[in-house]
Amino acid sequence: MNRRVPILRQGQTLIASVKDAVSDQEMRDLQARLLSDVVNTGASGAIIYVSALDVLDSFGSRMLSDIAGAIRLRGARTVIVGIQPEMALSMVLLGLSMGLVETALDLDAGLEILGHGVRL
Amino acid sequence: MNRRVPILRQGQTLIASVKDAVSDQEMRDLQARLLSDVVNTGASGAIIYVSALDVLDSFGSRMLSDIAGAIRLRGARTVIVGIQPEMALSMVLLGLSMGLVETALDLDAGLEILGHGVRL
Amino acid sequence: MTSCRILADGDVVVARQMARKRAGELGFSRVDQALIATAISELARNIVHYAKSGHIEITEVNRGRRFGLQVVASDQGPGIADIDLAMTDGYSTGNSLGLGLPGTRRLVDEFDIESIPGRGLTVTFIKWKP
Amino acid sequence: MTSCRILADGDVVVARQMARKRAGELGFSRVDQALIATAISELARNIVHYAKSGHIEITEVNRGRRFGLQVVASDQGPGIADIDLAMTDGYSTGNSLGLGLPGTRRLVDEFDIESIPGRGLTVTFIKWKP
Ligand SMILES: Nc1ncnc2c1ncn2[C@@H]1O[C@H](COP(=O)(O)OP(=O)(O)O)[C@@H](O)[C@H]1O
Ligand SMILES: Nc1ncnc2c1ncn2[C@@H]1O[C@H](COP(=O)(O)OP(=O)(O)O)[C@@H](O)[C@H]1O
Repeated sequence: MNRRVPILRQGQTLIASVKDAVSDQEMRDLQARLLSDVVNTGASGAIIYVSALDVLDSFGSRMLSDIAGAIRLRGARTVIVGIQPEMALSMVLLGLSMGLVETALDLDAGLEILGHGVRL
Repeated sequence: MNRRVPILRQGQTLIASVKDAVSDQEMRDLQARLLSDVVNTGASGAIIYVSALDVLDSFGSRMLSDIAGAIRLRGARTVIVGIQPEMALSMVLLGLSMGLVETALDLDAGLEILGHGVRL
Repeated sequence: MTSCRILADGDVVVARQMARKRAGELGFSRVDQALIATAISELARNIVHYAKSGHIEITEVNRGRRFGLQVVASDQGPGIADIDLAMTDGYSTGNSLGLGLPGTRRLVDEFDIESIPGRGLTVTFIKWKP
Repeated sequence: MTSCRILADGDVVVARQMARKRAGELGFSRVDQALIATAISELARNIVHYAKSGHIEITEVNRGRRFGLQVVASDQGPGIADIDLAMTDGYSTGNSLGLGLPGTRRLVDEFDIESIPGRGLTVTFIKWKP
């Protein structure tokens, strides 16, 4: 079982759509590919879409922060999109936060943060 | 409008039950009273029950952390009980976490953390 | 349109409860009601802290097939000279967390902030019904 | 009783999905399903990291009028000498956050951890149906 998380491109933004259940190895694989795609395409932003993810535990949120940190070092920005209320509750109970990582409720808001969408 | 948050005592634990909507001033008042009650009663723990709270914003969570920090300095422990999923989502989106403050889903679990309940 | 004067602490609570009630009546989910109330709480508190007084206005909006709730938080306080800086996570001229403005933007669907320094601040947000 | 062998990365996912499905069938809320799945994810990952292999067992339990789901995560790995230390937020002998064990306790209703150092670790938790 090693399904790769698909990474799409929309203009200057890469969008990784995480499926329901992702193993730690698949998360690490996503990290490596998203980072190299940012470098190769010169994308200015990345969105990691997690709304279908089944669980966001201590490893998962750590990975998301790490990915965002690595992408920042390449001069691009990351937005975590679609955190569900029950995921947020697990995160708060586990003692986790997205800290300095940008979040958005949905794809439109995520794209707007990265400077694509239409403003009000 | 200045309704005081009631503080009950159960054994060595003080339980503050925050009602639906609490103003900043009422939060500060809770901080002062809970702290002095911990000192006066020699309680070993405090539970702040927030499940009825309408909003947990940046001021509110900062206050909860501050209260827990002040109580810790008096040698007692604090557990924040009853964070709702939608509150947790606001917290995560705002970039907040309970960090080092202990949390529990319900009163039983909160009491157990403070060493009262029955263990499995 | 519903409008709420913001002068003191207690008004922050009144405004967010009013908005939550309206959002509930309009059929917004519990989660969306909470996010709207939290966003208003942040903006109304800023009015009390930084501008002394102001208003929160709540209106229903339609755009194409979409229906939503629009909230305008306005004041005639000192305003903000550097909006980009104020929108940065952790930036605060008060002794607080500096997450109110950038955080509020993340709670809502559309967000706009405009200021004439010395003349006041207006923050507008929309939450669309899914 | 459902049991799931934990040997590798992928088994962590299988175990948490199995538990979530069972919890759903038993009528646990979406939120509780997520909390149960997250707790299992933390415990199963610890088995892979620290003990190489182990089991996750899921059973239904009744106590008085209450009905719940009990999860036992067990392994024959090195175990833990100082349980109190391992249950401290932030303590990790791996290069990770050290929130798995103390965090898991906060996700569930009842939590028990037992170890014979050198012989393995058993973590048991119960989530009651409200
Ligand atoms: N209504 C306002 N009028 C003037 N300045 C404001 C107003 N709201 C926010 N600001 C300025 O923007 C900064 C950032 O606000 P915010 O992100 O809400 O964080 P905080 O309120 O914790 O400082 C404030 O510290 C203040 O300098
Ligand atoms: N199944 C296990 N077998 C042996 N030691 C364990 C096991 N699970 C946890 N531990 C020990 O307890 C510590 C704390 O675990 P945990 O709170 O889950 O944090 P983390 O996994 O991030 O280190 C681990 O670093 C490890 O030393």
